[in-house]
Amino acid sequence: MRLAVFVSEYREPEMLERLKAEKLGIVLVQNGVYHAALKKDGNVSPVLSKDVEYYALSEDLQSRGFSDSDVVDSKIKVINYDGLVDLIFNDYEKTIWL
Amino acid sequence: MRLAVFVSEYREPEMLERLKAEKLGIVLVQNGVYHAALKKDGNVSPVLSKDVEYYALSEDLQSRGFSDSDVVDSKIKVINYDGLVDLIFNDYEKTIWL
Amino acid sequence: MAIKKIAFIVEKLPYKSETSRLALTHAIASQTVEIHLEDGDNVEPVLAFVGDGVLNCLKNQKALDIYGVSSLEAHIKNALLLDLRVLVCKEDLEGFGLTEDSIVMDAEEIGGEVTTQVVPYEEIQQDLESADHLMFF
Amino acid sequence: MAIKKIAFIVEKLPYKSETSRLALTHAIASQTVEIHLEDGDNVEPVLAFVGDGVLNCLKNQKALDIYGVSSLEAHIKNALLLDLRVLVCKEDLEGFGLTEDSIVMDAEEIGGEVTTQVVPYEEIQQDLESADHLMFF
Amino acid sequence: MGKITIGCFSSLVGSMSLDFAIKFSDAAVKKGHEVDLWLSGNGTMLGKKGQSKFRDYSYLMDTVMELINSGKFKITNCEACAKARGIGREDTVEGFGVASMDWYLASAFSTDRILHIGGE
Amino acid sequence: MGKITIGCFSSLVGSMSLDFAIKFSDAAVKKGHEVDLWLSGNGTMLGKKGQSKFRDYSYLMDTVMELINSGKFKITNCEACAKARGIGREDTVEGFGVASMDWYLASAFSTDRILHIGGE
Repeated sequence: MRLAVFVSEYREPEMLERLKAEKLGIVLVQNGVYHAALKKDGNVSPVLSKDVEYYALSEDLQSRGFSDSDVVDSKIKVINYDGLVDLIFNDYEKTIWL
Repeated sequence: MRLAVFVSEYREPEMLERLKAEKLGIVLVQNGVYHAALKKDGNVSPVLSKDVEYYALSEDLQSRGFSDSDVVDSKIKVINYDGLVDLIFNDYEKTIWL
Repeated sequence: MAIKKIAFIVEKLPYKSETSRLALTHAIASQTVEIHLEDGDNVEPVLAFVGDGVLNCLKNQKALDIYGVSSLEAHIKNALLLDLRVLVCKEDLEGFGLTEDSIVMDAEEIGGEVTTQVVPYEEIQQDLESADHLMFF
Repeated sequence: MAIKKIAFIVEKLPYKSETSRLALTHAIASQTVEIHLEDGDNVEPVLAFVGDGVLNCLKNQKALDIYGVSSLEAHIKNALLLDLRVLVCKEDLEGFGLTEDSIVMDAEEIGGEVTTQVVPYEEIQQDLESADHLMFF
Repeated sequence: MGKITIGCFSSLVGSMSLDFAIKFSDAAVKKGHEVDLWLSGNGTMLGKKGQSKFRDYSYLMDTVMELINSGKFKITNCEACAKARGIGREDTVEGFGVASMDWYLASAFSTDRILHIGGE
Repeated sequence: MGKITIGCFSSLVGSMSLDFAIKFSDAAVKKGHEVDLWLSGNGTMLGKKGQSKFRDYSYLMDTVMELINSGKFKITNCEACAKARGIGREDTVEGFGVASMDWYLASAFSTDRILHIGGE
């Protein structure tokens, strides 16, 4: 399956380690964008340690005081709501909100 | 100060490590009672590792399927709402709800 | 004529929010969904408890006596009575030192015939794959 | 004649719930509490940001432009404008790799005179001790 | 006998924090204490008229009314929080106060204990 | 063009999950997709009449009305969840549907994508 997992909190969701999918995308939204924009004690978030696609919602970064270029790893694609709609309809079949 | 800290969630509150008080009591309520009643992978919760007073709310244990005698450590006093009222008025001056 | 399979996955604790209660009530609503659909079409729900969510299944929840609110235990019994497939993650149950004796395994006293299935996470993952839609609570 | 000191400690993130917003609006309400009290009586608030709560203080929050809801940044500026004591935990700020440059330190552009104080947690602990009441958000 | 001020903030309906606040208030009043209960954020929904008594949802109004009638219990909704949600005075259960946020601080001024239930 | 069914469950007002659901719906409808939005738990408060437009509180009704008028957007409150909170049909904004929980599953049956926003 092609599965998009929304991470909406700034802590590592327990389920994330377990979920498997042919194509897996992690979409950082709401407080999930802190994973994309901050290091803690110098370390990037463990949420970013998987070999999957990463996206962060631009509107939620900016609301919280970050700019799109503040993402800590270039593998994270910054997208807006428009891009998110396309992503869900074109690139993934199922979604999970954590 | 004499400080009663309410723990209402089943995860370790970050602040707990930091709070200092002459007399410190940890009151496990709502989902906080899981710290009192469960071990995870055989270990008691790190919330129970402090040298302070511990209380767990009987009504919240029982709502979740536990009996008062299910507490994993005898240092935890099981109290009901009546006892909690007395505790707050008689034994502590300030409270924090985490 | 089609059957759409929806997986309701519960990983939240029972009483902090309404989340897991709403999982149960929505899964049970599959019993009446036919009236909105064409002949022969239907929805097939599967309920899976994972992570902390397995604690929804504990026996002897006194929420109704104490707080006047129906227990998750009662909701799970309803689901079994209505022949829903109810899965509980074996690894997570064991992680809490719990066994089948600790949880709601059947609804015999109200006439239920199916039982809860304690299964390895791998089986739940297969249900996620085969479901048409996922709802995480 | 008495002054009661209330410590408002914010450890939640800004936009997931209303929690930190309500901390700010209630702390600011101390400006009008006198009308309910005897002459000479008053409430003295202190606002402290700790843990993840320090992220409420980041500059350039665009919540108003994007979601139509006032930013926590704007609320903190209001608090400074009204001469509230605003403390930010130094260790937590540094843990995120942030400095005074990253956060709201003053409300000069709206006429504020006091500034945010970045202090070691130990100082915040002292405020918890000297406060008459604690409110954790 | 003492006085306690409880604040229930940003409480989810269904979170059991309102249930906690009411059960605690009931126990305190029965012991002869006075209780001020301040509802803010989503907690203001407790004051909405016409709530239904469903089994899947804790129904607190009977106990609240008993408490109000005891004369030792004041319950007050945050005016702005309620209005934002479309709950004006005419939509608020009789016996509930409606006030601005300084009410909570004034109550805190003259109380023996504060139990501020924040969280989410 | 496709259809997406969004469920917003147990959402705190003030949690930004409703904001997310409405902004996403708006973007989807503008691209020509159809959206069904199901509100359950505290999410049903979005349908309450008479909400005020305060700056400290996101006000979504203008966008919701535009979406309803687009003809490509259905928004439906869970009847039981709303009633429990004292929000009956007469108290619900015009244009909102009110239905039992099987509505959500029926919408899920015939949709291309589900975005179920659970959490707390």
